[in-house]
Amino acid sequence: MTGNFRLPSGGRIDRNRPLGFTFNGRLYRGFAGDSLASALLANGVTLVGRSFKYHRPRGIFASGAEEPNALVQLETGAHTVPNAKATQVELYEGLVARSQNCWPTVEHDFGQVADLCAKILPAGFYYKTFMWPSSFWMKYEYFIRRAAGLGRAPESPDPDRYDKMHVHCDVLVAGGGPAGLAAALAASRSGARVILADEQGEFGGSLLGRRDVIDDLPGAEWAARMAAEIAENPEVRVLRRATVFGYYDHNFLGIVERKTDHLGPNGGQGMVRERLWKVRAKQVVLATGSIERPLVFADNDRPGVMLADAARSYANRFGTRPGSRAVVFTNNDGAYGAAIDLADAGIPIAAIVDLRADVQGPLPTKARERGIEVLAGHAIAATLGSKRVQAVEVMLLNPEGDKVHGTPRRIECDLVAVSGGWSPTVHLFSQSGGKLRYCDQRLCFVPERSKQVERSAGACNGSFGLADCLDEGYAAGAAAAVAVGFEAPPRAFSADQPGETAPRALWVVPGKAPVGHSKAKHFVDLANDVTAADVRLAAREGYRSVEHTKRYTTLGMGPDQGKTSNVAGLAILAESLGKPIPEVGTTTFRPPYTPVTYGALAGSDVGDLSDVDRTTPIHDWHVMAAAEFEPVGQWLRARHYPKAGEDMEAAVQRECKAVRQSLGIMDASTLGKIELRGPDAVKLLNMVYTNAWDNLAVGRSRYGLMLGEDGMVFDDGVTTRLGENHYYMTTTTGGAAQVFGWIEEWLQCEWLDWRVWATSVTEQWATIALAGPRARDLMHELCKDIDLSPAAFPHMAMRSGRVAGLPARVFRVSFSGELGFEVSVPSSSGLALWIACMMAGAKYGIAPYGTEALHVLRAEKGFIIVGQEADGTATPIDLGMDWIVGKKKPDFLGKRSLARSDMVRRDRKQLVGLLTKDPNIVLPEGAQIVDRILPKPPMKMVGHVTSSYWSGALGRSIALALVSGGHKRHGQTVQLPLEDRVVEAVIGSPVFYDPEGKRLHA
Amino acid sequence: MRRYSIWSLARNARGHHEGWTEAWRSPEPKPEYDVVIIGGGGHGLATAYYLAAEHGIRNVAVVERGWLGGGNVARNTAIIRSNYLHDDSAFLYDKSLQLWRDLSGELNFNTMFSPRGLINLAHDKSGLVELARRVAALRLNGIRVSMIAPEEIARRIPALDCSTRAANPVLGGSWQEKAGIARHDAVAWGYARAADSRGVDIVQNCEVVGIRREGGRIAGVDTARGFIRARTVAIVAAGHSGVVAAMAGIRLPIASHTMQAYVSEPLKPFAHTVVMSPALVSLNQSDKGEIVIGMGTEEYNSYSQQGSLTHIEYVTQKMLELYPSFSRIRMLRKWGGIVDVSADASPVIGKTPVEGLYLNVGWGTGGFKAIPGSGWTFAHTLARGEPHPLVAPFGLERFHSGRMIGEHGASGSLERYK
Amino acid sequence: MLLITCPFCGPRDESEFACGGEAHIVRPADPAALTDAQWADYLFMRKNVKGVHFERWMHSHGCRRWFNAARDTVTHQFLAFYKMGEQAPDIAPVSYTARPAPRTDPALPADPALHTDREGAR
Amino acid sequence: MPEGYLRQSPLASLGLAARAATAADAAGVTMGERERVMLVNLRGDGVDRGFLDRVRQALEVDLPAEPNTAAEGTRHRVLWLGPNEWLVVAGEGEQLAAALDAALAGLHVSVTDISDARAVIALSGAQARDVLAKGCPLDLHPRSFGPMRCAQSRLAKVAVLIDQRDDAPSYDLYVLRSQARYLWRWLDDAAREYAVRIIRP
Repeated sequence: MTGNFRLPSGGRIDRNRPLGFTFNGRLYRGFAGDSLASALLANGVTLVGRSFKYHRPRGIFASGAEEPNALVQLETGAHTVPNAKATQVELYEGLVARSQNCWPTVEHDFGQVADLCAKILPAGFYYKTFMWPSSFWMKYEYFIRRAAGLGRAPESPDPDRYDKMHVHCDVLVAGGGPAGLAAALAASRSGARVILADEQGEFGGSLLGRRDVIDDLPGAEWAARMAAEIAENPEVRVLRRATVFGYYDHNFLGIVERKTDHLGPNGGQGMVRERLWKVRAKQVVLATGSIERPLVFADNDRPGVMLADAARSYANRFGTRPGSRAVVFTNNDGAYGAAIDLADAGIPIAAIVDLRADVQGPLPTKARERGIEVLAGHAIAATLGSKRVQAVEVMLLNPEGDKVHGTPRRIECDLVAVSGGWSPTVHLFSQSGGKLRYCDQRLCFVPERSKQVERSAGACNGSFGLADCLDEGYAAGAAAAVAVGFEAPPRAFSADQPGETAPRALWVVPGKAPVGHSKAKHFVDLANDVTAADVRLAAREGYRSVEHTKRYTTLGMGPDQGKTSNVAGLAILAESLGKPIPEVGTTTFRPPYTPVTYGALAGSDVGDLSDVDRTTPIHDWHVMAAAEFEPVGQWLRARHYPKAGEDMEAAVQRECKAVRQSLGIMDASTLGKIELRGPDAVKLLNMVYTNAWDNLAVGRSRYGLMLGEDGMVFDDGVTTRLGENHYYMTTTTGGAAQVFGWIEEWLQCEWLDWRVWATSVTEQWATIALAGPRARDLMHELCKDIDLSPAAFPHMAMRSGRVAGLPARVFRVSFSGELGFEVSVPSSSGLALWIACMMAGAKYGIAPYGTEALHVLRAEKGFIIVGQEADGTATPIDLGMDWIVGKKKPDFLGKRSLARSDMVRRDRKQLVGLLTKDPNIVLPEGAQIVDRILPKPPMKMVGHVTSSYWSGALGRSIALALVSGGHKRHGQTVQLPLEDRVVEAVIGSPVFYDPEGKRLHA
Repeated sequence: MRRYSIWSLARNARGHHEGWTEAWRSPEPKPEYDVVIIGGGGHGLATAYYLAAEHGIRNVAVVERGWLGGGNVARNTAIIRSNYLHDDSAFLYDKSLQLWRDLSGELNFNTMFSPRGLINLAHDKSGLVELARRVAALRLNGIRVSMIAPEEIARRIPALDCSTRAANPVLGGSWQEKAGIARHDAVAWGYARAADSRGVDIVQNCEVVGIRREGGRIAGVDTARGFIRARTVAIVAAGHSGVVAAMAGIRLPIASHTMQAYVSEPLKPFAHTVVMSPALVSLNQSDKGEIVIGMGTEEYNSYSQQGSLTHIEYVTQKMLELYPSFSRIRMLRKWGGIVDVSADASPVIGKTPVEGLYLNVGWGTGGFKAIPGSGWTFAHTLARGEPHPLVAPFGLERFHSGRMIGEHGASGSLERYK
Repeated sequence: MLLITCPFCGPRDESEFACGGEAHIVRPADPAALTDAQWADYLFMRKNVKGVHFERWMHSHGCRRWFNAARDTVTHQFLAFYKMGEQAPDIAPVSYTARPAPRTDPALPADPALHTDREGAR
Repeated sequence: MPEGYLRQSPLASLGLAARAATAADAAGVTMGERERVMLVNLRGDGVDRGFLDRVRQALEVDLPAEPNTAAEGTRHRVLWLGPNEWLVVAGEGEQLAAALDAALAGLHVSVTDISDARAVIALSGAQARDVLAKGCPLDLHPRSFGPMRCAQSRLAKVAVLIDQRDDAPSYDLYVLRSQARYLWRWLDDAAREYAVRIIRP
């Protein structure tokens, strides 16, 4: 059914700016200022989607974030948005939307078969069946999954950008309705730094959809003026289309601002689509308004059943007729205001059906004066129609409210405007940790006790009248400003507020048959198709905690998060249990208030900016040399330098060969470097390393192992004594931050009186390792002021001088087992030193080598790598490094742990070398070792391979392994059952190459 | 217990579903039980069930501070797998996985165990080696897990960015076919109903406020509803295990942290396989169509179920690195649980220095999948007074001897122990 | 999203800090004299308080100083910040248990592992 | 060997000098790398009068005692880093570290040249504060931060030292050398919406 449902005049739409859009493939027209929902209604489109479980026809039910039904798939391709609420989508030219959860079309949906079987599909039906045979659940599940879900996920990368902004303020005002505007006005006039945020494109909140008057101005106009005044203040930040979605610890709040959605997919040229504001507020004013509740009555889900205030808003704000003949169904006075507005807009009100027997307030009187029939003490017992409501049947309600009687009176209508009262939007208050209280008079939860520095004002505080909202809002804004040291400004606005009489608490409106007995369904939660019978069933079956009931029935778990259903669901549960509502409790609200895109949560930290890639001063050279990189921590390190046609294996073998036979060069700048100064530096070294440091001479270096207090090796490195009380410590690349933090922690937390300063100099020095038999030859050319002879400059010594004309620290250390020098120069000169070495080294066939070759070279020497051999479970003894553990030292970090009973077990996993019987087989790292192959698992494992390579120098494969009791097992054969074969290997020493260390000391 | 089936559904439909009875009773606590289990979560209820079903010990109370199944069994990502590194863990979790298979039938309650397969991703060389080591060990322990190549991963998970330019390149992964997910609440309810029908008293809203001893042995527990005497008391209180143990004068190698998870709005099925990654803890799609993201823990000790936004931002960024097309999808709901993280990321199960007082705690972020196995072995432990062989290595003594069962890598938990 | 007051830099966002766990755990003066159980108590056993928790923080993205804080682990409210080496302030413990636990039996086992006193500021 | 290679600033490879605008076209933000700055990390006992006096003699400026403030001498700018830690900033050419070390000889101090360990990015302009706010949790509003104030914090994913130089506002951002390219990329992205002009500070 379509047609023109636009009112001839009125509304806040711009009739001079028509917009074309497409819904389910059909072209329609709306106006600027429309929401997708209002535009659909104006075109007479009332069937919008299908429900989650029963696939029942559904229309537009609300006008804001609380919408449970009208979820659409917005746009297509890369710009698509699943589950967009039609009530929150601002119309733009060319908008494309489709219904969800229906096949083949929303008009004729195959899934509707579920509605026919509804009788055997009560809440939790799936817990009671599909159990046999057990392996069949997956088959049932396949169909259940396809029937569930709503929209479709995008399949291509998002073309839009997102970002974030930290912001601090004195007062954050959440919500820009009457209370929020008043609060922001008060706070901004005081001079405070204020943020005002509202989820809509326009400030005013409830004022936009009603015909209130403030200070003799129409409400919406008053709102526009106030918003303009507030925005002019330079200390105020005004955010539209910005939802305060989360209230976290210590007055930290999240706001998501949608900057371009209202412009369409390509409308926001250059702008970010959404911005996440991260607010730290000294004071918060919550002015989040309230949400109307429906009544729970028979078949209350048919398209055409709509919240009364939403219907009113479609007429007043959007100039749209939500129907051509309406019945209003209510338990409170507020809906009479809606009825009057609808009538004034030219929509005939067939009747107002009021659950209360006695209806006397000023608003009902006004309605009666207009000749609207009021059926007090009546109820809608049935709705008729399928894809659109066509009529209702009204019957008398008994005083107890549990039965209808008399002859049903059929009233033709295509709109049922329903109101079950109002729920304050206490989500943010509850997220902040505030405690709620149930108010028996107003039939809703209101804030009771704050946990954080926040004030609720207006409807979210249970004060629904306009004058009260303005008063409370202004007072809250002023009080917040005063609390942070500003002076409260005077105030003045006036508004009328009709008195209201009490609403009637009737949580399930009886139908013609008892609830759950006929085909009629009393929906509590439209989004998840949860009925009153479902809630009662949960209570009957013992799911008595409200959390049990929610989980059993899925009440409130839909995309609307139960905004219109939570209170009624709770009340029905309480009724079933025979307890008052406060005893059954409420659920705690968690962020987000409304769904937030992952894009906004991630911000700009995607793509190129997703990670920090730390680069060395020589990085550009490696790039030019076409190096392959590997990440080590955040560093990018050259892994190998393939020449044309080389694969990694070939490149690594060539690089290793260069080091073993002539000269290799490596960028070692990423090593951690720490300067230690002070009289207690040696004391510190004695505690953090396992070996003794008292007798290290100035200009000499020593290798050290660092243990955690649990006795496990966590880092290693070489430390050099530079002066009397001055040491220079190096760490692994990955462990640099951890080691520096470790030293700082002990000095600051435990050894406060020790006189040592630790300063990280990792980034000050570029370090180049020269390794190979020709290393000294090259050094001779580049360095004239250091005596490089083995006697004058032995292994594990350090000298200062100039290398290639640059001021340098030169260390004789080696991780490759070859003669080696490590030259450190200030980082700015690192590239210059590298190039000088490359040029001078050309005659020796100098080859840059990467981390992969380094790993092979050190494994040939049996040197451990932290993270491979030392995997956090290995002690120095396990690694065969007892020689470095100072047994005479009274204490060092981790020492006591080494004496624990499990640490001295003989069958601990110990580091060994492993040679495969077939020298051509390179074992996979991580392979498990067994003593005996059994016909089938389980098999007792005795160890695993930690490192494994092809060794060019030895012409065969080598491996390091941790093997149970391995130190005493040299010479024994073990088995390695791989995926496709079993490999035999012999345990031996982990040092494969130059065990005497002659080359090192050359 | 009236059996559930399609026939009982149909029969009850005729009575408008008004004939269903309580799934479990709400009894007043008796003055004395053979066994009192502190904590009505998954592990506590499963323990009670197996005590009654396997060991004939029916005079059992499960005392629960709030509502049954309201702790971490209600606040997890429902992932079930057994691909752990150490033999000890692998055997225990695999026992659990075996019990999962027929659990719905055994409990006559559909736990919706859906073994849809699970992939662990490796994004760097060391991650790949770690996976290879785990897979090799699992294979030799008879647990079917295999390595899979990036091309195969890309085929199975089209939304995953497997390009070489990705921030977290996919270098490979492991595949466990029999892993999957289940409906988390159903597990607690199923055990509760089955235990209740065998005579176990499940006492909700009954907080334990003290533990009484006589000499060196347990005497019973003081609760908000009075003293309950028992010769055997078991602490199965997850996030609150430290609080309860302190009542007995015991300090544990455990810190409680908030762990968050969050879900998207419901979407039509598109992500079948469960994916775990060192960059992001876990991702799967529930039967309702929600994408469930597990997030790991907050850094500081906490007994609050409210987590921070920073953490969500961080995890979401990691998720978008892996799944770039997800950025227009929206987070619908998040939750937090209080997890008890032990020093080696493995549970602490067994005796305490107080005779008759037992522990089954420290499951941290990995407890859900273990519920059947934990309950089964722990019931044996309580019934015999000696640890079941599968849990013997998990005793408190290991922290004295140093025989740790480090599972930081495989548990998917960050190292949070300080 | 905690707001943490560094004793030097003032209130700063949580993201600038690293948490170091329970405070006032003093390293034993003579570890060799301890039993395995006593050493384990220092190494692993924690109070894991529900309520006022004394803990260490480091302003890792700021002045890089360690300091101590008292924080309620249920509400996340900070009750005190103080520098390393300063005495812990006297803060009444908060109980989140239903009602005070009744007297425990005086006949406690004399296992020192359960009752090592690690209190006292440094 | 080309002269430029002898001393390379952290962002040298971006060719910022060549990209620097000559005309003062409208831009909300200007950015550039401050090159050839001498930096010394100074550790010492901040309550020891002897130490403070000797530093004043050497630097002709008092070490700032107030956390997160800067002090400006004739030749040096000194930034507070911690209760016993400062950063001394000087122009090129000075043998600052060696001179200071000599001047403080005998005291328990640590004088460390870190000139090559940091990159200094100058960020200025009406929208500079907004650019920083995109990645930094500090409150940089004039009511709580201003010239002669400095603070260490987080910017995007890295640690940063922010030194406000004037009311423009202008900031010097100190970041680890290895992270400078990342931070530049991030700033460039964050400032894009305000129009960026590259300058040579």
